[in-house]
Amino acid sequence: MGDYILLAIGAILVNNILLIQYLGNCPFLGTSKKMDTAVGMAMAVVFVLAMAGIVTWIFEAVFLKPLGLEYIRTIVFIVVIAALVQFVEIFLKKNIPALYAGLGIFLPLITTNCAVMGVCLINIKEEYNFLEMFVSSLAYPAGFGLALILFAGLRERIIIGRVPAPMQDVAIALVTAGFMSLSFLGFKGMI
Amino acid sequence: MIKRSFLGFVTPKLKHNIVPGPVQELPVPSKVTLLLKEPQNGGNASSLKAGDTVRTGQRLFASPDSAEYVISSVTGTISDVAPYMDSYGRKYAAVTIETGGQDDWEDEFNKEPSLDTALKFFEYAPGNPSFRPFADPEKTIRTIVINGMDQDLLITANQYVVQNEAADIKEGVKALEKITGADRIVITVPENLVQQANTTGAELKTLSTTYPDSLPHMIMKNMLGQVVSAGDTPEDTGVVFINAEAASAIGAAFETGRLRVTKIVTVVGKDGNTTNIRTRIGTPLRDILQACNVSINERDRLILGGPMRGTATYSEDLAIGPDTDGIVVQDEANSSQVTDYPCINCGECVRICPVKIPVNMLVRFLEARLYEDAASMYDMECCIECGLCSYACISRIPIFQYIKLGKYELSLTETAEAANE
Amino acid sequence: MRDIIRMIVVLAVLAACSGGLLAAVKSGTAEKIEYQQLKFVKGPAIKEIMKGCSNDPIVDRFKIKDGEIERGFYVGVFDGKANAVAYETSGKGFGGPVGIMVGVNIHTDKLLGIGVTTHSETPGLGSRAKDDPSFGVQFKGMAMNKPFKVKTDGGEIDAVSGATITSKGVCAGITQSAEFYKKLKPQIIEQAKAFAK
Amino acid sequence: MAKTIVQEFTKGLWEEIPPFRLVLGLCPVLAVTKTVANGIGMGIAATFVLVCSNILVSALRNIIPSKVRVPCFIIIIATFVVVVELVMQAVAYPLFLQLGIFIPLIVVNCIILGRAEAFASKNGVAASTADGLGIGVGFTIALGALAAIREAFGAGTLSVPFSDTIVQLFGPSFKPFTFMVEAPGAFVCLGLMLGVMNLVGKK
Amino acid sequence: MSSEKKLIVPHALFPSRPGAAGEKKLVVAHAPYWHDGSKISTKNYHIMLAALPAVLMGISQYGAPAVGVIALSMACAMIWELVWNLLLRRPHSIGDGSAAATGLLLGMLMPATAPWWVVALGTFIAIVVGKQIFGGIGFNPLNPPLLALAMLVISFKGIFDFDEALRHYDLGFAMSYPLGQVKYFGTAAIDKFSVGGLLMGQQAGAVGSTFGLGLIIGGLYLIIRGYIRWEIPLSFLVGVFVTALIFNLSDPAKYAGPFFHLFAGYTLIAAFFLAPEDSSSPANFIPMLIFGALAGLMTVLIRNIGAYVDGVPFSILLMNLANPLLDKIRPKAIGKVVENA
Ligand SMILES: Cc1cc2nc3c(=O)[nH]c(=O)nc-3n(C[C@H](O)[C@H](O)[C@H](O)COP(=O)(O)O)c2cc1C
Ligand SMILES: Cc1cc2nc3c(=O)[nH]c(=O)nc-3n(C[C@H](O)[C@H](O)[C@H](O)COP(=O)(O)O)c2cc1C
Ligand SMILES: Cc1cc2nc3c(=O)[nH]c(=O)nc-3n(C[C@H](O)[C@H](O)[C@H](O)COP(=O)(O)O)c2cc1C
Ligand SMILES: Cc1cc2nc3c(=O)[nH]c(=O)nc-3n(C[C@H](O)[C@@H](O)[C@H](O)CO)c2cc1C
Ligand code: SF4
Ligand code: SF4
Ligand code: SF4
Ligand code: SF4
Ligand code: FES
Repeated sequence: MGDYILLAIGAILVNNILLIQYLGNCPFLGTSKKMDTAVGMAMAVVFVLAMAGIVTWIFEAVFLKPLGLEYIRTIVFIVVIAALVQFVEIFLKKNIPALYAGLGIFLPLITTNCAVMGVCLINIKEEYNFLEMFVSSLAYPAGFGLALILFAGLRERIIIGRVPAPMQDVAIALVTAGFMSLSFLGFKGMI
Repeated sequence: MIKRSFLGFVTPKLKHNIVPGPVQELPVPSKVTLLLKEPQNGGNASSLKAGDTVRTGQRLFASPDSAEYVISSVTGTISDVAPYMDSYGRKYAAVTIETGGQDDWEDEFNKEPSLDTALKFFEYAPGNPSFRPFADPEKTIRTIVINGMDQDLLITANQYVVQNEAADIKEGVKALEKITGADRIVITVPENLVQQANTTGAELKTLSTTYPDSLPHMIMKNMLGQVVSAGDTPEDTGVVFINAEAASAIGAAFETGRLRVTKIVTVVGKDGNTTNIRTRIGTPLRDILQACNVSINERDRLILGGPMRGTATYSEDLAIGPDTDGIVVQDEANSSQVTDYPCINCGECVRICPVKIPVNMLVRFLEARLYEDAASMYDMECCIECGLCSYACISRIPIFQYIKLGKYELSLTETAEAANE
Repeated sequence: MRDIIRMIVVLAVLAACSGGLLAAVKSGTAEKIEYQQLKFVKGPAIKEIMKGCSNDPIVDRFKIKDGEIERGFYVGVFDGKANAVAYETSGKGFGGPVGIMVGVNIHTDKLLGIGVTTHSETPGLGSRAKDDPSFGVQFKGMAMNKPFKVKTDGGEIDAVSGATITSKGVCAGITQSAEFYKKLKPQIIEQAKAFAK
Repeated sequence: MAKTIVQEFTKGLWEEIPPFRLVLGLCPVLAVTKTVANGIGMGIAATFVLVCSNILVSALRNIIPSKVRVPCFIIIIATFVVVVELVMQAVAYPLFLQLGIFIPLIVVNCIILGRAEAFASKNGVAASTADGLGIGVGFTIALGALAAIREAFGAGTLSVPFSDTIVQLFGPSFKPFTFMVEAPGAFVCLGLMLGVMNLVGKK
Repeated sequence: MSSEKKLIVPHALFPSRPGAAGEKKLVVAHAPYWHDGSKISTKNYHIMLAALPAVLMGISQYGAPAVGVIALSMACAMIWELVWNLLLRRPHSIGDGSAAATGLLLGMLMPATAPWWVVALGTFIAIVVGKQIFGGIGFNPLNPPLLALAMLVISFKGIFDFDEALRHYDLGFAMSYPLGQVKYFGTAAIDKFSVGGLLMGQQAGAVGSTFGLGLIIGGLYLIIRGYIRWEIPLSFLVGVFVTALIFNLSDPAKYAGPFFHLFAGYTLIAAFFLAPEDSSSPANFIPMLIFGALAGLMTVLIRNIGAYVDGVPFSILLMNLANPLLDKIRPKAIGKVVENA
């Protein structure tokens, strides 16, 4: 039990996927201008990653590893994730329209998101067992969501401020992200 | 100017002056200027021409079919009718009357207390009461509050009235009951005027002397236990506020048969000395300042109203209106200055705001001209316009001005939207 | 209908071509990749251990099946004789498994040296077990017949200061490896002979 | 007006240089620019995939049904990514170790899919090649420049790509400002670079 | 103050001016016409005044190098501010004292032996990267001196290792850095520090952050004068105390007691001079308490189980990140209409 909690804390704070591992920066910058969007994106990533983590892990365990096909892991994973996102989109549209309305526009963006693919690859690289994989597939996106929401809060204030013209928008957002990353170094060594 | 105290961690309390001085009567001025609201239909002031003679107490109309009127406060000849616009963009006709000789009273005023009478004769009474909410079929007004406390610091005009004209107020209360049929008439006064207020026959409520407890919204909340929703007026909640001076003027009118055409004004000089004077409505500021021995120089400020909520004006030639309770003159050294520094998030405004508005955030949105967000996320419409946030702002941001501008701009877009529908 | 068939055909052909291309590239590079992996991951440790040998131990390697597991051994040729092997084992460190390359003189059963290959220890603490030569050097010449222990556990090894956990892990890993080394020793000697000279 | 092949190439070097003008594909930019060698290596790998996929997508653009367009692009891109992975392991293993999972992640790099979708699927092979090459070289230059700044301040060195040479820039008493090569330094440095580019671009 | 200008607004909405000829020019502005007289420069001068006792103690201990660090830090900070304003053609803002305050505080966080270029680099980060590129005063999302300190600490470990840096000083007390001692050698190593000694500055450390008593006096002065609010310092110190106590009870040999944590390292300067910095800390009551308490908690967590010797820079920066979210916890404005209620 304790190990899993440590794994989760590690994934959320210490090795925060965005701020320490640099995965998923495009949606991080793209969906953080407004708090509502940030919350939507955060939820979508948690949702998709939990499923993608499981599915890709099973693919690895059932097909790739036994057949010695690890070298085409990249191609299999991306196809699996793309198909999964499509499927989830169709499923939500039909069956849970409320959730679809909330997450809908974010789902296609997620297909080409380093964070999803990255965590699936980390799960394999770290040789996690099923439970560890599951914890990691929830905790990493939770860390993504935490960083995204904090960032959106900061950005909402910065955008209405008096940022000098050349630094506006992405430039200042990157510097702010750097400051967040610096602050998160404080968690270093805690697990 | 009240400076921050040494013990800066205590939230500052701004106290009203509560000892109204004696009143100095001013002679009838040689001319008066009355501001007559332009009729809704935009017609010219066709009924009034230079050269017309008017009598004291006479109702002056812009045009024969207009409902807007002013009451002439003197007898004399109209010398000028000029267009005029106030700082809120409302248009008026400025009617200047040269006084000549004795007062010649117009006796059109009949003594029957009825809503019709009130609408016809009291809309320009000193203290500027309004009876229109009673005539509005969409509003049910149950309560009238006679405010015996002045709404700005330093000013003691209404307190003077409670102290010295309680009998007139008593008559006013009776008349108001008849005119409006309100169930409840309340008078609010500071502790030291309780004795006088008790004789007026209205239900007594004692107010604290801390600003802004005398503002209608605060009285509603603290005294009547009713909260006015954001953007609404007390009338929407069924309460009409009338200044003590107006109540007294109404009472006196029914008692004497003559409309009151004088106004009590608290004049505050540069040295902070205050004088109360009584003068005709429409008296130019210049005459009043001269009578009070207040000199005014280049770059001084001349403020109609009090230091927190008044309106600085550009000319001594402007005149007092029925709602002018105070005149404040500030010299340059004592004037507060605004800067273009941004909010540094010190939170002084948040702590001082009587209605708990997150002013630190509000001001950022206003500065960025995001008025709709300011209203929906940061409670702009809750502001009761007390001015305390600007008073305390360490960055000296004109917050109060931003808020008023924001409300104004928002109302423009709202009316534009309503028009498009 | 024709659309759907076309879609399926295009996708299938594309996937097939991709598979074919990749299989070709894979088989073309397999050998090189394996060599590169050995060279850069294990190579440094092996080289350090086998300092002075006359062959390239990464090339001269063989595998022995130990039950389920296949173990790789790298042969060091000294003075024309294949009298040393290196193999990899692992111990549990502070941040996860620590890979350890162990070199043994197959005649004397004494350690030629050890080296850390892979680890995820804290930089500056546990990582010193790899980077600081004074830790590994202690093992040189020690006999394989008794457990390796750090001094606090009554052994002879000075732990890396501030990283006792890592140090204990390394000791435990080597101690464990002694077991399969003993078990496989006959085969090792047999196979190693092939590389002499 | 259609651009010439040369213009298709040069636009990637300044006008549309990623990730400054096209704010996409940020993850590798941040992650692999600790040293110039890594940055350039990554840039070349991405350029290879970009050019190959652009060529193939453009060549097949009339065959691929539009409904399965994106899956096809993904398969094509992923194939070349795996090729890069395998080749890099075979010839530049240390670089492969340094770049880690960012090599497989080229597959989700928004730039590459973006070019396939926005350019190659609508233009001829020659133009697509020029476009891919231009964007790729621009990307490589950007990575190299960012990496040079970070490495110079953060380590006091410049590493030469594809060799073991590391140039010491400062004297022995220099103490590196290692913040620059840590995670936060990447963000801050890229942000400031972007600001400077905006400033220069304005003039 | 050059940038404080009078608002003389032409009254554009008055198309006609009755009797406009030959009158005096009066100043028209908007209500209110009173102000409590506070201004940013006054506040910053008082912050610097309050920091003076701690700075003087540092100077008396470390002599000329300490003067050098403080003076250079303030000068560099003001120069960067000036250069920025000149480059961007913005109104000059040196006069508001903010740059000087930032320089002073950053100087107080550095060891007396810090080389000149560390000071120059640090003030550049604080003023330009930490504040000006966000729009200047009031817009910095994080505390500028702490931001600079954090970047410097992770980069130049040797310079900020106080044991190493201050080796050559002999001031008549144990010249070692208490937080380093307890982190590497356990509580047995800190017997040489008494609470009284720590309060009087008998510890190795940064120029302006060792003299606990001086910092407390300065902090109380700022609280009484209303330049900082009591909520953040108090909740921060309580957060440190409680967390340290819990750790201490769990393993007294490994984790130092609460009073040690209160008076060692950067705790006190953080409580009174860094955490309450305006633009990066909340303005509402409950958020201030949460902000302080969590920053205190994080400080001790990092000290006890994290990788860094002193947790102050990171804990406060982390809470700065949460500031915009925290400040959304606020009382309902009176009259606010809650939809769908
Ligand atoms: C941030 C941090 C990182 C650590 N990394 C390691 C490590 O890599 N290896 C290790 O053995 N112990 C590590 N430790 C654990 C402690 O150093 C532990 O006290 C030590 O292993 C005990 O050994 P000692 O008796 O030599 O101090 C780490 C502790 C912290 C706080
Ligand atoms: C803004 C600024 C930043 C500097 N950053 C560094 C640095 O990161 N590392 C360093 O060793 N010197 C730095 N320097 C200092 C000089 O470049 C130079 O290294 C120093 O004078 C070396 O002096 P020394 O050799 O006498 O120690 C910096 C100087 C300035 C003005
Ligand atoms: C140590 C100290 C130094 C000060 N130095 C200055 C100064 O150089 N310039 C200044 O305008 N105010 C300075 N002040 C602030 C003044 O004391 C005073 O509070 C402030 O200027 C009041 O501003 P006002 O009188 O212009 O409203 C200083 C305050 C302190 C405590
Ligand atoms: C306790 C306290 C700490 C402060 N710390 C800083 C600081 O670190 N940096 C700074 O620029 N201003 C600081 N200020 C100044 C204050 O935030 C405000 O007057 C600045 O001018 C805004 O940056 C501080 C103010 C207070 C009350
Ligand atoms: S004027 Fe300012 S202090 Fe007064 S109610 Fe409005 S926001 Fe609050
Ligand atoms: S008082 Fe002024 S500076 Fe302070 S928070 Fe309010 S608006 Fe901002
Ligand atoms: S700024 Fe505000 S108060 Fe002034 S005139 Fe405009 S709306 Fe009215
Ligand atoms: S004071 Fe009022 S009328 Fe005059 S310019 Fe300002 S907003 Fe306009
Ligand atoms: S490169 Fe776009 S999310 Fe990582």
